[in-house]
Amino acid sequence: MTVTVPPEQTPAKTEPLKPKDYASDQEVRWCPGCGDYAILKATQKTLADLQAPREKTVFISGIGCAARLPYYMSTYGFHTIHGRAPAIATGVKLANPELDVWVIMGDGDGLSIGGNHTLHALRRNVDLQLILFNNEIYGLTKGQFSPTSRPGTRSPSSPEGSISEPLSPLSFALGANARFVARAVDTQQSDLIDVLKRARQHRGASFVEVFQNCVVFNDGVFDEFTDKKVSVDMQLPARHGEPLLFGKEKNRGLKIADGCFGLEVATVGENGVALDDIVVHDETNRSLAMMLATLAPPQFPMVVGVLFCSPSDTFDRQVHAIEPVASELEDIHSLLRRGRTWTVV
Amino acid sequence: MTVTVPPEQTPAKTEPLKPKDYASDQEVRWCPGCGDYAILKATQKTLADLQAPREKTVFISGIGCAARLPYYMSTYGFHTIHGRAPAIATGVKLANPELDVWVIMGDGDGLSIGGNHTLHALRRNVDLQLILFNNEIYGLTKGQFSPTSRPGTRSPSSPEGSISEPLSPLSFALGANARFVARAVDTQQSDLIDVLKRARQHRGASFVEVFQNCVVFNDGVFDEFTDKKVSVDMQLPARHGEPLLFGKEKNRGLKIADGCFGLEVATVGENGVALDDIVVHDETNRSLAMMLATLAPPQFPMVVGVLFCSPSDTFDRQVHAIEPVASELEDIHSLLRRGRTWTVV
Amino acid sequence: MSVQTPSPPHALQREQRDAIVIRFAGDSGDGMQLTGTQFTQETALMGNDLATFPDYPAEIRAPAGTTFGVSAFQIHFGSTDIHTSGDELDILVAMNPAALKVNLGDLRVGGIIVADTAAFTQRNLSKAVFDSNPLEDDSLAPFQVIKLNITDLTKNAVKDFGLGAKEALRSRNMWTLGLLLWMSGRDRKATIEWLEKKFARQPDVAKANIAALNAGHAFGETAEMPSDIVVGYTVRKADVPPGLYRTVTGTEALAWGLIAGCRAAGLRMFFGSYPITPASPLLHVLSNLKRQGVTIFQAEDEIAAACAAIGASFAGSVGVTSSSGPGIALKAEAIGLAISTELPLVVVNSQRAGPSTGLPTKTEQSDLYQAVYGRNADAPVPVIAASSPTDCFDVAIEAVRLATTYMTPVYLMTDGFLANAAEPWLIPDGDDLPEFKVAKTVPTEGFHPFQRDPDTLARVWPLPGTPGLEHRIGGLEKRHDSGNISYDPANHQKMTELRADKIAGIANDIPLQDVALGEHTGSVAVVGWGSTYGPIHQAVKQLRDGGAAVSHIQIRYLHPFPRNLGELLRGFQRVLVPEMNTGQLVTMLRSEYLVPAEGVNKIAGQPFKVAEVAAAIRSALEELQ
Amino acid sequence: MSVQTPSPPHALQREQRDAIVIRFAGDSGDGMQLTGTQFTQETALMGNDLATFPDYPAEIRAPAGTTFGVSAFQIHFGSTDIHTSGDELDILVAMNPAALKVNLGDLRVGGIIVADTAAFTQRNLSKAVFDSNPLEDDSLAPFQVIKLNITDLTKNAVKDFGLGAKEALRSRNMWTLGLLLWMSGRDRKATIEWLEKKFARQPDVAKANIAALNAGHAFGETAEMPSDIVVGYTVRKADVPPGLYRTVTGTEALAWGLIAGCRAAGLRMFFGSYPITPASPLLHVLSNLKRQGVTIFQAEDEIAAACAAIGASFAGSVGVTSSSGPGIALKAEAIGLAISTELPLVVVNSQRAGPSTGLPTKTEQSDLYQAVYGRNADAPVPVIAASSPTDCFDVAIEAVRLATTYMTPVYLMTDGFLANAAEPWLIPDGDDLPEFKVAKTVPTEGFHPFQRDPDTLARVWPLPGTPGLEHRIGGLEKRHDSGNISYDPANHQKMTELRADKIAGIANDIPLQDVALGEHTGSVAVVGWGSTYGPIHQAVKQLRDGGAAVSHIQIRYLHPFPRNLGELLRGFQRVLVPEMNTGQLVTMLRSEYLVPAEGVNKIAGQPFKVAEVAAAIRSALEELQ
Ligand SMILES: Cc1ncc(C[n+]2csc(CCOP(=O)(O)OP(=O)(O)O)c2C)c(N)n1
Ligand SMILES: Cc1ncc(C[n+]2csc(CCOP(=O)(O)OP(=O)(O)O)c2C)c(N)n1
Ligand code: SF4
Ligand code: SF4
Ligand SMILES: [Mg+2]
Ligand SMILES: [Mg+2]
Repeated sequence: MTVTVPPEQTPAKTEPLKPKDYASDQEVRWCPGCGDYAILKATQKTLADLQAPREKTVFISGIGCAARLPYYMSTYGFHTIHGRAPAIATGVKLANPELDVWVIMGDGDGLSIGGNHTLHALRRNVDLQLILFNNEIYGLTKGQFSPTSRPGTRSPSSPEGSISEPLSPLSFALGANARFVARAVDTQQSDLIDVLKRARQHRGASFVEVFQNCVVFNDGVFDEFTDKKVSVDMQLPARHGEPLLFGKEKNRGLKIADGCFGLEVATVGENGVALDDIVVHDETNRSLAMMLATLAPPQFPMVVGVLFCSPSDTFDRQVHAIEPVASELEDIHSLLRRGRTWTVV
Repeated sequence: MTVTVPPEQTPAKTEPLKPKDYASDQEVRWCPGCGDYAILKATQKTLADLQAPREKTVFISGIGCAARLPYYMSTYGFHTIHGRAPAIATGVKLANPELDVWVIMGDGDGLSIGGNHTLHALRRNVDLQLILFNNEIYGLTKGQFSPTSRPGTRSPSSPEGSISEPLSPLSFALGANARFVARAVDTQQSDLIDVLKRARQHRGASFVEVFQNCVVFNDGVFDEFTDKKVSVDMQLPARHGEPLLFGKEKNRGLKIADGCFGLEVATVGENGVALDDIVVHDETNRSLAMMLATLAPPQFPMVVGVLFCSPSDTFDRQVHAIEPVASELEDIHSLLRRGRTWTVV
Repeated sequence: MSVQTPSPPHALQREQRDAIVIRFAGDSGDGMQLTGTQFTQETALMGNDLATFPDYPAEIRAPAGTTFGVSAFQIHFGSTDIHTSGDELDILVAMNPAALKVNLGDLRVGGIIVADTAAFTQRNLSKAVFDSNPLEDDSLAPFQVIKLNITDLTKNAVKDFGLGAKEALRSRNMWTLGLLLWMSGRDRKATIEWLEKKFARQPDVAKANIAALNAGHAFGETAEMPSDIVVGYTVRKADVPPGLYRTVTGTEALAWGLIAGCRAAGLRMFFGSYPITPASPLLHVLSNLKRQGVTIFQAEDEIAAACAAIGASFAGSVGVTSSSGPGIALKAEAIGLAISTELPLVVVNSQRAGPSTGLPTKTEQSDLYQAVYGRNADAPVPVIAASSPTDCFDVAIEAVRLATTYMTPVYLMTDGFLANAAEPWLIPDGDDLPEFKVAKTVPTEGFHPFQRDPDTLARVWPLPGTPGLEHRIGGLEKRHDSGNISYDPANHQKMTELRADKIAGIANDIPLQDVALGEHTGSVAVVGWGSTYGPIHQAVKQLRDGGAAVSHIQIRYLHPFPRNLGELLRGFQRVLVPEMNTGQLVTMLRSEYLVPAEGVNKIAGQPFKVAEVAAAIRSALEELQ
Repeated sequence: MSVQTPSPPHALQREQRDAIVIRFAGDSGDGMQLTGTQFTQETALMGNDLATFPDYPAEIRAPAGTTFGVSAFQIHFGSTDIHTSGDELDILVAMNPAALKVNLGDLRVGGIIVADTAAFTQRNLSKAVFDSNPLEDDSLAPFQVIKLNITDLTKNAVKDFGLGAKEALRSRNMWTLGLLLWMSGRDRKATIEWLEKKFARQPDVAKANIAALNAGHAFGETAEMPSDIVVGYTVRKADVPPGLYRTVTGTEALAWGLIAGCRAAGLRMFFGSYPITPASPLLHVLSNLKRQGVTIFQAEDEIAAACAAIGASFAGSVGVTSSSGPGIALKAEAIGLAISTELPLVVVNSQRAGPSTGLPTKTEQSDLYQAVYGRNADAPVPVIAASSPTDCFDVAIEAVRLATTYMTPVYLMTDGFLANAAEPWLIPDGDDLPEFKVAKTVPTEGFHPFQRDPDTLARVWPLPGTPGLEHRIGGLEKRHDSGNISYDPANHQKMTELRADKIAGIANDIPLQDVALGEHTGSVAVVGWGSTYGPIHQAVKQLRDGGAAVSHIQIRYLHPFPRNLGELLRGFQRVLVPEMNTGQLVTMLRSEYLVPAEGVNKIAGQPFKVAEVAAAIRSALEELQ
C-alpha cells in the first residue's frame, strides 16, 4: 500500500452516475424541513459532478441527526459513536489511503465530545473532508445548547439561557493548524457544492462549516444572514484574488482599520474609499483567514466560501512513505531470527 | 455561595509567608536538572510575593512529570488523572468560587489526551490559571513524541522521526477564544514570575505556556532561543503599549510586511525603517496576538510575555449569579408540594 | 366509598371495572404524550392507582404516517394496587393506520379500537403497509371498533376560533382526550386549567383546544356513540392510604430525592452531565431546580461531567453525574480516581438497550455488570437500584447517604422505563425525611487526609478553604498512615483490603433483605431488581392467588448484598431471576452464594409482561412436581 | 554433557549448583538493568534455562541514593526448568546502601552480598536511613559479605582511557558484571561485542567499559577474593530440547506473535496506541517493526487509538490497540461499537497495579473483571491470557485468529511482569506457524453486511474499495436479515442472542482444558491464569514431590471457558485460585460451575513467591485431613 491514487483514475463507468445513484435505498428520517436534507442533496450532487466512484467513497459519522447522513448514501458508510468519527476516519484512511473519506459531524459531535479528535485530525493533516453541520444545538437529544450556541440560548438544559461564549468553528480549526477552512449555508446549493468540491480536491484535512437550520429546536438562528431578503447584504463570498466585496451593489467591502490590526466595513466611493482600499482575498494567508473567521453580523457580514487553503504534505502519505509494499515484507521465519541466537544440539 | 471574594481579602497572616512556606514536606522527585524545579521555585515565589493564603489556593494536575508539582506545594492539591485536570478544576471552582485554582499540565496532558478539556475551560472562561509545562515530549512515560514535538523528533515511538506538524499551544488557545494568553521560559525566573502574577490577577481562564527543558528525553530543544548566548536576540518580550523591539541594542523589531497581513523583522535606522514603523504591542488585539503566537525562530524571535489579555465575565461568576445563598433555599417540604397535588381522606 | 363518575344526563349503562388499560397511539406529531399525561392527571385526581408507559420513536420527527414514527402512551389505572402499565390493552386509540398496525397486537380480544377514519387515507394505509383498509375489511372482527371522523369533528368544534387548518388539526388530540375521559368517567377540569395556563399568550389556541376537549366529551355524553358496544366504564377509587398525593415520573422523583439527600447531608449538590437518551430528562428537571442549591454543569463530554463532579466533591459539594450505558463507560476511569482518592460521587445510570448505541429510547437492565465489575483493578463500589418511579426518591436519598457516609462513588441504577413512567406518590412530610449531616473535619494534631472512622472506615473529608487542613491527594497508592505516595508492597495490599473492607462493611449499615410478597421459604423465589418489580410482583400475586408457594424478593442493594440474602435464597427449592438482560444479577447470586439461581431473560427493549413472568414461574413449579 | 565453565588457571573449588538467583541492585543511574540484561545474555548462551524480573522505580530518575530510587534486576538460572525469577536470592549485588536496605529482606540466610564500600558514605547511609554502617556493625552476620571498593577498582581499571571522573564511574556496573560473570562461571564475549557495537562512535568509552569488565573478571580469576567464603559456582547446562534459541521478553514475543498472526490471516496490521506504563514497550518494539506490514499510530488518547484501530478493521486491516487498565477503561465504549458492528479488534492489556494510577510500574492481574464484564449492555467478547514471556507469542497469534475468524474484539491479557520478564525461547520454524487466511467477501445476489457463516456465526467482512459491496454499518441495532436499522423488539432479542451465541460457540473451537502438572482428579486443583503460572507450577511440583495429590491447571481461555473445565474442577476436593487481585477468576468459576473455588490473593504489586503458593496449598491439604 503506497501513495494515494486519486479515485478519479479508476476505470470510469460507461453510464455517468447521477445524484440519485449516490442515494441508498433507506428512507430519509429527518424532521420535515430540516437543513440536513439540503446538505444531503448537495453532497450527492457533488459526488455526481465529480463522478466519484462509489466503491472508493466512505462516509464516517458520529452520532446525532447530522450523523445519520451515511445511511442515505449508496457509498460505503460507518455510523460510529458520538464524537469519534475523526479518529475512526483516520484509521480508515491509514489502512487504505486509496479511499476518499468524508467525516460528517454535528456541532456537539465534532466540537463538544469530539473536539479533541477534530483538533488532532486537523493538526496531523490527515486527508479527510471534515464537514461540520452546525445548527448551534443538540438536535437528536432534543435541543440542549451546544458549544456553538449563542449566549442566552434557552434550552431544556438552560431554561434561563445558556452561559459562556460560543466556539467559532473556523477560529478553532485555524488555531489547530488546519490547511483548508471553508464555510457554506445549507440552502445555498451551488455555493455549498462549490465548497464541497474544493474540500474534496484539497489533499489533506479540509474543514467545512455548514450553517444548518434545525427547524425544530433552533429554527432561524442564521436568518440574520441567510434570510433571502438580507443574504446579499449580510454574506461576503470570499474568492481568492478578488477584493472582499459584498452587498447588492457589490460596493461595500472590508478595509484595514487604521491604526490597529483589524478590518472595518467601508463603502467604495464613499468618504474617499477606493476599490484599492478593499482587501484582496488571499486564501493562503492564515492571519487574514483568522480575521475573516471572527467577523460576524450585525457589524460585519458573515464571510463564506474558502477562507483558507494552503496545502502541505499529508499525514497518511508520510506514514505510508516509510512502509514497504506487501511483496517486500521480510518473512516471519527470518524476522524471528534477527539478533543474537544460539543453538542447542 | 455568590461572587468570588479575591483571596487577598482574607485576614492577612501576621508573619508574611516566604517562598519556602509554600513548599510541602515532600521530597521533590524530578530528574536532577529538570526545568520543572525552576517552575516550582517561581510558583512558590509568586505566591509569596502575593501573600496568597495557602488554604484558599488549590493546585490541580493531571498525570506526568509536570503533574507532580502539587505534591510539592503546601497548599491544597489534587493529582488527578491524565488529561482531565481542567475538567476537575472547573468542578472545584464552581463548587467553591472563593478558591484560587491553578491547573498544572504537561504538553501531552493538556494538549493530547486533555486537549478537549483545555479547549472548553478556555472557551467557557472559567477563572483558572492553566499552566502548560511544554517540554515537547512525554517525559514520565520515557520520551515518546508529543503533539508539540517538532517534525522528525526521534523517540521510542518514532525511531525514524515523528510525522506531522506540531500544535502551537498559543494559537490553539487563541482559537479556543482564550482571554489571557502568555509565554515564559522555565529558567528566566523574574519574567516567569511576572507572567504568573499577571495570570493570577486575570479574572477568567489564563493560559500560560512555559518552555520547560526535559534534560533526559529532549534536552536543549529550546536552546535556539533560551540559550544565554542568544536569548536577547531570539526572544521578544511583549509589553503592552510598547513597540515590539528586541535584540542587544533593542533596535530590531516587528513591522507590518507590506502588501499582506503579516509581520517582518526590521532594524530601526536601517533602510528607512523608523521607530514608528515598529508595531506597538496591544495585548487587547486578538488578531495581533494570533500573529505573534505563530512567529518562531530562526526567521523570527520567540515572542514571550503576555501576548493577549482581554477580560470578560467569567463562567463561574455567571453560574453563581443565578444561584441563591443557602439561607434563601426553599425548604424541601414545600418544594415537593409544588404543582398539582390532591388529597385522599 | 362512592363512585366518582359525573352521572350522565341520560341513563347509559357503564361497565364497572377494577382496572383498565388504555393506549393512545398516533404520529410523533399528534401529541400523544401530552394526551396521555393529561389523562394521567385526571385519573390521579380521581383517586385511582395507576402506572404509565410512554413509548416514543428514536427519530426526533420521523416522517408522518410511518410505522417507525408512531408515538404511544399507555396508562393502566384501577381501584386495586397497580404495579405495571398493563399487559393487554382494553382500549386502543389509533390516530392513523401506522398506529393501528404497530399496536393492534397488544389489544385484548374484544377490546375497543377508537380510530380516526379521516386518517385512513390510501397514502397513509400504504405507508403503514396495509393492502386494504382494516376499518373496512373484516380483519378487526375480533375487536369492537369505534370509527369516528375525529378530524372533521375537531374542525367543527374549533371553527369559530379562526385558526389555520393546520393549527385546528392540532386539537385532534384534545377532542380524543375529551372522548376518552368521558368513556372512562373522568373529570376534565385539570386539563382545562392546564390548557389555559399553557396557552395564556395565545387565548384563541387555548379556547380552541378547550372547545375540542369539551366537544369530544360531549360527543360521548350526548350518546352519539354506537349503541351496540359497551363504551362507558366506571372504575372505583383505589383504596390507598390517606394523605397528599401527586403524580411523579421516575425522573422527577430522582431529582427531588437527590436534592433531599443533599439537604439531609447539609451540603450543596453539583450535577455534572452531558445529554444522552434516556438520561437527559434528569438534566432537564434539575436545570429547573437550580435555585434549590444545585449547581448544574453541562460538560463537553461524559468524562468532563464526571471529573467536574469529582472536583466539586473534593471542594465539598456532593458530586453527582448522570448518563446512560455508553456515557457511563466513558466515566469508568474517572470513577476509579474517586475510588482511589475516596471522594463521594453519585453515578446515576439510566439504562437503555445496547450494546453501543443500540436502541437509545428502549429500556434494558444490562449495565449491572458494568456497575459492579466495569473498572480497571480492584475497585469496589456500592450499587443500588430503584424499582419504581416513586422508589427513585428514596433510592436517591440513600445513594447520597452512602456516598457521603463512606466517602465513595455509588452507582444508582434506573432505566428508560422508570425515567419516563409515572405513578401517584404519597408525598412525604419534610420532617419525616432522613438526616445524615456530614461532620466538618477540623484541624487536629497529626492530621492527614486518610485518617479513617474506625466504624465506617471512611476517610475524613477536609475541605479546601480551611486553614490548617491543606493536603494533597491523588490516584497513586498512598500510605495508610500518612496519605503520602507509597510504593511499598505491603502497604498496597493493606490499602486494597481497606478499600474492599470499607465497601463490604456497608452490608452492616443497610436493612436485611425483606420479602416483597410471600413467605421466607417455599418452592420458588422470584428475585428481581430495578424496574422488573411491577411485572414480577403481579405475576407472583397471581400464582399465590392460585395457591403456589412462590415469593417475590426485590433487591435494592446489589453490591454489597444484604447480609441475610444467601440464607434467604437457600430457603427455596428454586430461584428464578427475571432480568431485562442476558443474565447478570443471576451470575452474581450464583458466585456469591453458590445457589443454582436461574435466569428468565427478556432483551427486547420492553418491560416484561406479567404473563411472561407468570409463565416462567409456572413451568418452574411444574418441573418441581 | 560437559560443564561449561572456562576452567580457572589455578584450582579454586567452585560449588556445583542446580540453580542460582542473583539480584543486581543499585541507583536508577547505576545501569543495573543493562547489567542484568547482559548477564542474561551470557547465561542464555551458556545453555542454562532462566527467568528474569526487572524492577525499576516509577520516577524517571529519582534522586540518587534514595530507597525509592533503587533499580533492580533479578535473574534465576539453572540446569533444570526455571519457571520463576526465584523466591530467595543467593547473591545480592548492592551498589549503595539504599539498594542493600530495600533488597536485603529477599536474601537467603547464608547468601552472598557484594557491596561497593565506596558508596557507603555517611550521606548515602542517612539517605537510606541506616543509623550505622551495616558493613561495619554486625547486622549482616547471617550473610556472607564481600566488601570491595568497586569504585576505586573501576577507576584504576579505566584510568588510561582519559575519561572524566563521572564517565569513569559509569563503568562500575561493567566491573561488577565482570566479577559476577566470573563468580558464576559465565563467559563475557557477548558483552564485549555488545559494548563495541553500542559505543562504536566513542571507542574510548567502549575500551574503558571492556577494561572494567575484564578487570572485574580478572579480580575473581586471580583470586583476590576473600578465601573464607565460597565465591565460585558452576551451573550445568539445562537439559532443553535441541534447536535454535534466543532470549525474549514478553513484549518482544507479543509483538512478533501479533505480526505472525496477521501474516497467518494474510492481512496488514494496524496498531493504534497511546503511551502508558507498562504497555509502552509494545508500542516501542512495534515502532521498530514498521517495515513488517505494521502501521503504527500513536493517537491523541486511548479512545482515538481504539477508534482508529476499529476504523482500520472496517477498512480491512487487523486493528490492534494496546494499553493498561486506565487506558483500557477509556476504550470500553469504542469496543462496544466493534462488538455491535462485529469488527475484528485485538485489545492488549498490560495490567498494572491499581485502582486509578495506582502503582504504574508494579504488576497485578486485577483487570479480568474489566475484560469480561466491563462494558455497557450485553457485550460478550473472548478473553485470553498469556502465562509466560514466550507464551505471549502463541497467545498473540491466537488472539488474531479469534478476532478475524469470529469478527469480534478479543482481549489479550498480559501484565507488567510478563512485559519485562525474559526467558530463552526455542524459535519456531516459520513453516510450523498456523495459517488462517481470511476469505475475501465477494458480491453476491442479496448481499448484506450481516450475512453469517452458519458454523462460526461470524458476519462477512466486505471491504471498502470493492465495487458491489457498498454498505453502511453502525452502532444502532440492525435487522438480522438485512443489516438495516431496526427497532423491532423481537429482532433485538434475536441479535443479542446471536452475538452471545457467536462468542459462546468459540468454546467449540479451542482446545479442551489440559492439566499443566498432575492428574485429572485429586485432592487440590490449583487453578491459575496469566503470569502466576511460574510460581504455581513450582509450588505444585514441590508438593507433588512430597507425594501430595495436587494438580496445576492453567487457564488460557478465560471467556468462554473450555468445554470440559467444569467437569475437570469437580474432580478435585478443593479448588484453589491464586491471583494477583482480590479474587476475580474465582468469582467467574463459582458462578459458571457452582464449584466452591477459593481464592489465594496477593495484591502487593509483585509476583507470588513459590513459597507463598506452596504454603496456601499445604494448609488446604491439612484442612482436608
Ligand atoms: C457517548 C455518548 N454521549 C452522548 C450521546 C447522546 N447524543 C447523541 S447525539 C448528541 C448530540 C447531538 O448534537 P449534534 O452533535 O450537534 O448533532 P445534531 O443532532 O445537532 O445534528 C448527543 C449528546 C451519545 N449517543 N453517546
Ligand atoms: C489514561 C492514561 N493514559 C496514559 C497514561 C500514561 N501517561 C502518564 S503521563 C503521560 C504523558 C506525559 O507527558 P506530558 O503530559 O507532556 O508530561 P511530562 O511528563 O512531559 O511533564 C502519559 C502518556 C496515563 N497515566 N493515563
Ligand atoms: S431535530 Fe433539528 S437537526 Fe434534527 S432532524 Fe430535526 S430539524 Fe433536523
Ligand atoms: S523526564 Fe524530563 S520532564 Fe520528567 S523529570 Fe526527568 S527531566 Fe524532568
Ligand atoms: Mg447540532
Ligand atoms: Mg511533556
